[in-house]
Amino acid sequence: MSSTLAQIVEAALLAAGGPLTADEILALFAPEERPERQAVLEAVAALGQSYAGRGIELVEVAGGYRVQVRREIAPWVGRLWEEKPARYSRALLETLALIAYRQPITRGEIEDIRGVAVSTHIIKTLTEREWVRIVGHRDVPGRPALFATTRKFLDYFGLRSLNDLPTLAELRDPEFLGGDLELEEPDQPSLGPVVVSAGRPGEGVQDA
Amino acid sequence: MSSTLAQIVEAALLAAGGPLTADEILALFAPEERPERQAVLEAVAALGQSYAGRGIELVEVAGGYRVQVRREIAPWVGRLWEEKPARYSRALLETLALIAYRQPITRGEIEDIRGVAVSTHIIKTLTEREWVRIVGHRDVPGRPALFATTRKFLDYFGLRSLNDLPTLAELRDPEFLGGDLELEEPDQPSLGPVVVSAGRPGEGVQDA
Amino acid sequence: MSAEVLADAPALAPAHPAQQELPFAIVQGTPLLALPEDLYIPPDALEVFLDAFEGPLDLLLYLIKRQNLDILDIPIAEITDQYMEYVELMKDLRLELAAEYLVMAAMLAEIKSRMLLPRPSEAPEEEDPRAELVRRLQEYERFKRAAEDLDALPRLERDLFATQVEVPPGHVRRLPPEVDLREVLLALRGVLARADLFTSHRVAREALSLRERMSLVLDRVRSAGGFVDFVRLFELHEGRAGVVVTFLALLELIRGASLELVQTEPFAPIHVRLRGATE
Repeated sequence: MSSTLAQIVEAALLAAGGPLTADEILALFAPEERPERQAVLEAVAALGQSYAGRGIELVEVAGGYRVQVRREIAPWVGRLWEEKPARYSRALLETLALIAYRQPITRGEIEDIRGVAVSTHIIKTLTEREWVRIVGHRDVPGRPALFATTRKFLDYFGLRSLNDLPTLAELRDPEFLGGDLELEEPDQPSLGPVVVSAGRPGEGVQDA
Repeated sequence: MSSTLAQIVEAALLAAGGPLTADEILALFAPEERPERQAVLEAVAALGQSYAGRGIELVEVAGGYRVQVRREIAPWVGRLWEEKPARYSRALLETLALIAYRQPITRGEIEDIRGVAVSTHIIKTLTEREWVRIVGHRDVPGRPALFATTRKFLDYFGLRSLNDLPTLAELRDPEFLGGDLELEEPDQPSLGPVVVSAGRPGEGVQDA
Repeated sequence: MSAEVLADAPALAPAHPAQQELPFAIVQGTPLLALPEDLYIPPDALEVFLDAFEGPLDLLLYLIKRQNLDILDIPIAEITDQYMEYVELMKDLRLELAAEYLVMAAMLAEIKSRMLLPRPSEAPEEEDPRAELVRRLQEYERFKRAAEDLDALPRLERDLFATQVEVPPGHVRRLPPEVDLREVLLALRGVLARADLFTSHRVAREALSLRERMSLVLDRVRSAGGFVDFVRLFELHEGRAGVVVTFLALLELIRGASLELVQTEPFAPIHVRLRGATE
């Protein structure tokens, strides 16, 4: 058991993507198998010692314990992300547009309209960029969060208010955004409407 | 230096959040300090060995080397995230399997084998997850899109290449036919030449 | 990289579990494997039943496996009759039956009639009328299996989790992608084309200012601790139009179960409160 505890503690800290408190680690165990708090603390301490001389280290921060890349090693590892930023997916842009036009809106409502699940990653990206935030909760089972756009969203896109966005009627006008739209999305050939009409001419037209 | 190399390799693999190739690891070093490729491979190998008995493991997938939580430990670690992992419908999995084993394949061909229409929703989910993409069009009327799986698909399912897919069941030879049925995996149906679109070179179909 | 290095790689999951008959209903804990003939089936239930199949081939496979028949030597008359029973039942109940089921019914009927024709012995090379169906069933079955195998593979987010150790700040310059408003609008147009939700009679421009106001009001109530005096939500300098928009936003939020109005006694001040607020 003690080796399993050590394994779980390490795996959780490495995969969490952020700090974990002792309580959060304890919460990973079902009540009947839950170790003593002291045992968890000892496992964390042992883990920290085992990282001596390695590229990573265990630190205690306000939010709990965190494994991070050692400062001396960070310059190399940081280069992992230096490359040109990727483009946002169509799914993300659709989600953003729906939040802008239908706010305050729950994730479930976005999914209903889009017809596919909205990944947590998308919500996270939009909130991290501070374009979107939670403004409340709907008081229905599950109390889903209500998302709305932010001041930063308006600023980024040069809008004074949401009223500066084109109306849906304008948007529907094929002339409105200019001629051939598909040419504008060279990086996303596989996400475009082409996919939908593949093999079944006529059937996917509603997606175009 | 050698200890630093090991530190950088480990920290990079732990921080990357996804697989890294040997080339990507080499690219972390400035030209004048860049180690030999062989040294990187040895560092990776040593790292993998050092994870024996730990909660994590080093695996090789299509996209390179990845450090991941061991499957036995995953049930605990999975509790870090509130939401349950997505479950995929049979229709989606069957469509994905057909694309994986029969690529490049058109939607019409998938429908022929499954005996039912493939919903747009499924194709959309598969492309949004970036498991599947269009690699060209078949040069027949309607120019149906040809779908193939991506490296992300292999990475997600922990495969190094399509050869790692579970073996497809054999077709049995019916007695009443005495060899009229094909026993062999039929070659690509000759429905016309494949036109590979100038999509994204380099990111093409994985070599099986 | 040799395979030994990765000796810790997870073993592939064992092959799919033994093929089991698929119960289409569970009644008081007992799986029901066949439709009792005299049973009245509410249309809803049959719809669920139908949903359990991925199409006519899947239904046929089910009928074959249910009786432990060899797929290579299907008693076509029997299977056709059973298949037709399902189709007729579904038709009787006016369920929306995918066209593929009817196409298959026609194909089965045709095979059945060809099987009845005497086959001249001098033409042994003539194909068995069932050959095409058997080929299709086998082909479908192998991919049905392949899908199960695929599902059984350990995969990210369910069985495996990639590590994501953080890098101390200052060393990563992760530039977020630039986005053009046009791209966002194009994406929305795509959604618009797919969803008819927007085809309501609401005037879009008004709806948008209303939507914006809804977010503002919600935020106001929230930052005021979840409880605010009703009248304080209105900005009189906005004039009549502004007050109306705020009022409509408030009504929408109440309707959407986000806010509620509270009045402790008649003629007491009205307050607006976040519903179920325990954050």
